[in-house]
Amino acid sequence: MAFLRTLGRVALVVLVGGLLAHALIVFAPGYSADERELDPGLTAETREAMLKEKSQDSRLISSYSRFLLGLSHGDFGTSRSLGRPVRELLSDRLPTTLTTIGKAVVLGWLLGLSLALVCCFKTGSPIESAGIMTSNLLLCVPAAVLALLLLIWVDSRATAAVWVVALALTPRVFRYSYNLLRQSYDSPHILLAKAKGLGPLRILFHHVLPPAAGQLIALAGVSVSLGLSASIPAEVILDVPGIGQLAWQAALSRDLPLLVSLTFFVALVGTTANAMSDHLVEQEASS
Amino acid sequence: MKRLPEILLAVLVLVMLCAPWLAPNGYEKQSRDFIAVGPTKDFLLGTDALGRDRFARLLFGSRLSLLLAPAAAAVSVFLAAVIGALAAFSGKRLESAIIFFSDVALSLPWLFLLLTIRGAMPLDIRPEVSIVITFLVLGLLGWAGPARIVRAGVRLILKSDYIFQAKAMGIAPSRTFFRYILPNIKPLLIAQFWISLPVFILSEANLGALGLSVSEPMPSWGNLLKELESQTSALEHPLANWQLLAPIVLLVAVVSLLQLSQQRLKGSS
Amino acid sequence: MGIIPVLSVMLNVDYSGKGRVLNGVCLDLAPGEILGLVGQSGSGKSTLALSILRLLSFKGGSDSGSILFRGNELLGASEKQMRKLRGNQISLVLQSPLASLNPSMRIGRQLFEAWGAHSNENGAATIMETLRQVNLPTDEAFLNRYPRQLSVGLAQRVLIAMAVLHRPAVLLADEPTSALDALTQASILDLFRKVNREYGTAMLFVSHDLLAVASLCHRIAILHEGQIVETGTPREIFETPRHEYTRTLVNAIPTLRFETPERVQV
Amino acid sequence: MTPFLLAFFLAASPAELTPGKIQTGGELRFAVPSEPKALHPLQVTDESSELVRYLISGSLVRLNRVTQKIEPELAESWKVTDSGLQITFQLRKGLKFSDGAPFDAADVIFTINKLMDKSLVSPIAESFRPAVGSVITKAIGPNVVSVRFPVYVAGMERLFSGLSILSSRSPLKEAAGLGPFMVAESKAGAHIRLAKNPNYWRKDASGRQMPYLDAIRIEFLKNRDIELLRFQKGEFDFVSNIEPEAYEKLKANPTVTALDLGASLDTQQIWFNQTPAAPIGAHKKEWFTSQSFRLAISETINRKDMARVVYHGYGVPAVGPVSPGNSFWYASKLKPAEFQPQAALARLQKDGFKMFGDQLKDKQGNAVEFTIVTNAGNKVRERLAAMIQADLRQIGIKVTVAAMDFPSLIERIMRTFNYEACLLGLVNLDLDPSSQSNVWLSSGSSHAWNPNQKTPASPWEAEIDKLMRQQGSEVDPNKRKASFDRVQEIAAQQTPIIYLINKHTLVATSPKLKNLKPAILSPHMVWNIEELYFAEGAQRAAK
Repeated sequence: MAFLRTLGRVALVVLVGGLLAHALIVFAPGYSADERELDPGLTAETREAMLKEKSQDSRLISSYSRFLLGLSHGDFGTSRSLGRPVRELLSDRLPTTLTTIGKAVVLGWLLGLSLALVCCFKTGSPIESAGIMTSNLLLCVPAAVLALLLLIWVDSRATAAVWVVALALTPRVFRYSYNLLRQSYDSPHILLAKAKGLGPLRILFHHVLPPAAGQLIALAGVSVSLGLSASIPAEVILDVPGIGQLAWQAALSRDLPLLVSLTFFVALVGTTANAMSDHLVEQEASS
Repeated sequence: MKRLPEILLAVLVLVMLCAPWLAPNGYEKQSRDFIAVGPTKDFLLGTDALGRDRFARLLFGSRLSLLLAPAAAAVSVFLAAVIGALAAFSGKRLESAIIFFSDVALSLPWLFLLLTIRGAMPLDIRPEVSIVITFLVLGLLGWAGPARIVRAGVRLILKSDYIFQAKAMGIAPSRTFFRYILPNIKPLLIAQFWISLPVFILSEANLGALGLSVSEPMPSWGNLLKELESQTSALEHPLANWQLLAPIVLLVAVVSLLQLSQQRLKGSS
Repeated sequence: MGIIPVLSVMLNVDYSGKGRVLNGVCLDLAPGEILGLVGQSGSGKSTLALSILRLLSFKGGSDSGSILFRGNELLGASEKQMRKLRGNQISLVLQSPLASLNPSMRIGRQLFEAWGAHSNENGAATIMETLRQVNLPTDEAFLNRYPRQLSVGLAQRVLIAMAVLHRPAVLLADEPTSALDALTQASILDLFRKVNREYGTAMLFVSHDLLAVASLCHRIAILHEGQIVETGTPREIFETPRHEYTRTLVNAIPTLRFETPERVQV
Repeated sequence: MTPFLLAFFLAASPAELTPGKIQTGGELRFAVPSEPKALHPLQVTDESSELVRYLISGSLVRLNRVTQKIEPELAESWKVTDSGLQITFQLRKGLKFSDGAPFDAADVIFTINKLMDKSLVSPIAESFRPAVGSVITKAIGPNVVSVRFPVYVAGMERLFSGLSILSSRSPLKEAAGLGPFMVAESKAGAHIRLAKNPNYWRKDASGRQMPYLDAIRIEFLKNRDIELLRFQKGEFDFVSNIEPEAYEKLKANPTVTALDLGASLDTQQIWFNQTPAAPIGAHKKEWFTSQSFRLAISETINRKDMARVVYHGYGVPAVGPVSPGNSFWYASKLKPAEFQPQAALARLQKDGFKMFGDQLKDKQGNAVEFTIVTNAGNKVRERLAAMIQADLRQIGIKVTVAAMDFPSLIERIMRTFNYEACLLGLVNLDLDPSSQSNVWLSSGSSHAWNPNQKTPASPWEAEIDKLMRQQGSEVDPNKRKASFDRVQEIAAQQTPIIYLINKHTLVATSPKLKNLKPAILSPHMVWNIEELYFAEGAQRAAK
C-alpha cells in the first residue's frame, strides 16, 4: 500500500514536472527560432514549414496531451534537433551516464567520507583545517578547469567525467557527513566506547557509523540526484556522449520532445531516490 | 591572533572598497599595446586578452560577487529553512504538498525561466541590474534541495525533550517554530550556506554561455574564473600563467576565512 | 598515609569557551578505596573523570598538572598506552546508561567487544560470571537484546558489568545513579559495594548526591569552584564540616518530618 | 630561435606536405564540433553532415578547393548550351557504387527527381527547385545526361559539385555511395567511422587503387581545448579552424606543423536594425536609416586593432561581403573603411549631433546609445563587441552589449525585430555571389537589416536588386563580376552591414600526414581525401 502510494506520487511528480517543463520551454524566448533560418540558401516556403511545426506546440494542453498519448504507446516523440526518436537517443546514452554517475557516486563518497573521517580524527589540528580547505577548494574550482586539468593526466574522457562528477560530490558528502560524524562522535556511547579502551577503527565501524547509517543512506539517495545534475557540465565540457550532453544540446536548440522526455527522466530518478531516502529515514526513526 | 580571520577579511573588504584608488587603470580600459602580458609594475596580475588590467578586474569583480553571491545563498537558505521547517512542523497534508513541490522543482529545467526573465528585461538594462536579478532568481530557485535536508533535521529536533517541554508549557506553535526550531537548525543552514556560496558564484559563470551572466565589460568572479578554462588548455603548463589562478585563490581564501570566523563565533558562544 | 595511592591527581583544566574549570585539584585514591567526589552541577566533576582517562579533548578542554596511575604519569602518555589502560586498568561508568550503550549493537556483542578490547582469550566464562555478579540474566535471549529493550536499571548493570570485566584497579563512576529511581539507585549502590568488595576495585564516585555518596564511600572530597575545599570520612564531613560550602551542602539535606502542612483556607 | 629549431620549421613548411613515396593503409583521425544530423546525402543542413557527405558520396563535378575551379569527377566532361539553360554531362563508364551496384544516367535522373520533393529541407535541394517551372532531366544515352532549367542559372555546373548521386537500383538506397569512403560504424554522440570504399572509381597515375587510407574516424568534440590537447598527444592527425591564440601556441610546438592559409571567406559583421516595424524608438530608427550615421560608426571602429588584438594578426580588416580569399569575386578596388574617429565625429556633427561633455546627443537632444546583441559563449565575438564598445566611447557613444543564446538571438533578429544592432559572423561556403542573393535582394529573408520588403525601401536597395538580378542572368563571368563589384561598392558606401574582419584560416597537422593540400574552403584538409597517406611506419592500425 505504502509502495503504491509512493509510486503514485512519483508518477504525479513526473506528470506535473513534464507539464511545467513544457510550459517553461514553449514560453522561453527563442522557442520558435531555428538555427537553420540563418542559412541564406533556404527558400521562404521551407521557412514557413519549419515555423508551422513549432507553433503547434504553443497550445500547451493539447500538445502535452498529445505527447502523453504517444508516451502511453512507448513513443517519446522525435527529437527536433537530431531528427531521431527520443527513445533511441535515451537508450543510446543512458548506459554512459548511469555508469558515470554510478562510479562517481562511489568515488565521491569514498573521498568525501574519508576526508570527513580524517578531519574527525584530527579535530582541532591543522589537518582538520586543511581538510576543510580542500573541500572548499573543490567547491570553488569550476568544473571546466577541473576537467581540463584532469585530461592532462587521464587519457579517457569518460574517466575524466567520472572524476569531475566525483569531485563535485566530494565536498557535499564531506560537509554533511562531517557534521553527522561529529555529532555521532559527541554522543555518550562513544565516550564509553573510548573508555573501554577500544581502538579508533573499531569505534568508527561499530559505534560511529552504524547509528549514523540511516542518515548517510539518505544522503546517498540525494547524491544520486546531485550526481545527475553535476554530470551535465561534466559531459558537456568533456564531450562524453551521455544524457547530460544531450540535455544541454536539447536546451540550446529548444528541442521540446527531447527536453520534456529528459525532464521525465530527471524527475523519475530524483523523486525515486528521494522517496527511497525518505523511506529509509522513516524506517530508522521508527525502529 | 585569534581574530586573524576577521582581520584578514576586513583587510580584503577594505582593499575591494578602495578598488578605484588601488587600481587606477579601471576595469574596462583597454591597453591595446599590452595584450595578455604577465604581471608588471603597472599591471600587478597582468592583462587579459583585450589588454585590461586583471588586478583591477579582480578587485571590481570581487565587489560584485562578494555582495551578490552571499545574498543569493542567504535567500535560498532562508527559503529552504522556512519551507523545510514548515514541512516537518505542519500537518501531514501540507508536508506532502511541500515535498511534492520540491520534487517537481528539482526536476524542472529552470534555465528556461532565467532565459525568459532575461528576455523580458529591456535590452539596454544596466549590467549591474541584470546581474542582481539573475542572482536573485538563482537564490529563489535554490530552495528545493536544501529544504529536504532541513526537513529531516527539524524532524529530529521535534523528537527532542526541549520541544516536548515547550509543548508541555503550552507555548504556541508559531513561537515554538520560530524560537525553538529555527534557531536549532542553524548548523544545518550554515553548512548549506557554505556549500551554496561558491556554487552560486560558479553558476553565474556557467550561465555566461547562455548570456545570462554579467555582460561586457563588467567583471565578476564568475567570468574571471571562466578565463581559466581556455588558458589551462594544456597547451601550456597550468601554472605557466599563475596570475590567472588569483580569482580561485581569493575565492577559496574568502570562503575559508568566513568559515573560520563563523566557527570561532560558534565556539565562543 | 603509608599506602601508595593507586591514583594520584594534581590537575588544572581549561575549556576554550569557559575558561578555567578545575584549578589545582589534588586527589589521591588508595587501592580498594571508594572516594566520593561531591559538588554542584557544573563544578567540573565529570571533567575530572574525563581528564584522568585522557578523553578531555572529546569535550574540547585542555589540562595541565599531573595524573599518576600506579606511579606512571598519564599526562604525557601516548594514545596507544592510554588505550591499553582504558577499560582494562581504569574504567568508566556514565550517568545516562541508555545513551551510553550503542543503540545499534546487541548487548552481548557490546560485552564481548569490551572483553576483546584487552584480551584474546575466550571471555565467555568471565562475562557470564560477571553478569551473575551484577545480578543480570545470562541467557541468550538477554544477550540478544538491543539497548532500547532494556530498562534503565538493567542498562546500568550492563554498563557496570562491562566496566569491571577486566577487574580494573580503578573505576570512575560519573553520576551513575542520578538518572535512577530510588529503588534502582539503592540496588546499584549495593552493586558498587559488592564490586568493591569482591574485586577490590578502587572507585572514584562522582555525584551531587551527598547522601548516596556518604552511604557508599570511604572518603568524600568536596569540589567547589574548581577546587577541592575539603576531604574527609563521611562522618567528618557530616559532623564536623570545616568549609563554609560543605556546611551549606550538609544543611541542604532534607530531614524527614511528618508534619501535616497546614491547609490553605480557600 | 635557435638554428636547430629554425631548421625544423623550414623543414616543416608546406613544401614538406607534397608527396614522397606513397604508403597505403592506416586510419585518419580528426574531430568535428558536432554530430552529423543527417546521413542522407540530400538532406544535409549542417557542417558535419556536409563533411561526411563529401567523404562518402560522389558528385558529377568537384570544386578544386585550391584553384577554386570546377573539375570533372563522375562526369568526364560537360557542356552548357541553350544560352545557359541546359547542361549535358558525359559520365564515366563502368563505375560502381560502394555495394557493387552499377552507375549510369538513370542514377543521375533518379537523384535529381528526388530533389524535387518539396519536403526535403536542404540548401542543395532548394537550389534545384526553381520558383517557376520545373527542372527536366533526360538520358541521352546510358552515359549521357542533360539537365534543363526553366530559368537561367548563373554558373550552373557549380550546383552539381555539391550534389551527391544516389543509386536508383541499390537495395541499400541512399547508403550506397560513389565516394572514396563509406560508413562503417556510427556511435551516437561519440564518433563515426568510415571505411575505404573498395569500389571507388579513382586510381592514381601509377594505376594504384585509391584512396590510400584504410579508414577515417571522426570524433564529435565540441570542446576545442580538448581537441587541441588530443591533437598534440597524437590522437588526432589534424585540426582546422584554430583560434589565433591556440595557433600561436601550436606554432611553438615542434612536433606539429601549423599553417596559416590566409584570409578565409568568413566574415564578422555588425548591422543596425532598419526594419520599419521594429519596436524601437523613432529617433533610433532615424539614426539607423541614416547613411552618415552608419558610416560614422564604421569609421570609428578600429579594425586594425581588432585584427591585432583579437586575432593576433591572423585576420584582415574586411572590405565587404567578399573576402580576399575568394580570388575571383573579391573587389580588389575597394579599401576597408579608414579608422578616423575625428572625421566620423565631424560627419555626425554635420547632421546635428553634438557633444555634451563626454556624451554625444542628436539634434533632438537624445543621448546616442544603443545595444548590440550577439550570441553568448563566442569568445571572439564577445571581445569584438567589447572593442567596439571602447572605440565608440571615444566619440561619446555608449554601447551596451547584450549576449544571448542563439535561439533567443534568432528570434529577435528574424521574428520580433526587437533589437538595435547585431554582431554576428557569417560562414560562407560558396564562392559564387548567387548564393548570397537572399542577403542582397530587398525581398530576401536574409536581408538582415530590413528583410522581406515588398518594394525596396531606398533607391540604393532598388539598385542592388537590379544589379543582383543582372549578375544572375548574365552568362559571361566577367560581366557578372562587374555587376557584383558594383553591388559591393554600393554596400561599402551605404554600409547597411558594417563588415569588420576576415579571419585567416589556421590549421595544424601532424607531419606524418602526407599529400595534404589545405585550403581555405571547407573541407579544408580532406577535400582531396583520396590522395592523403601516412608517412612510412606512421600508419595507425585501423581497428
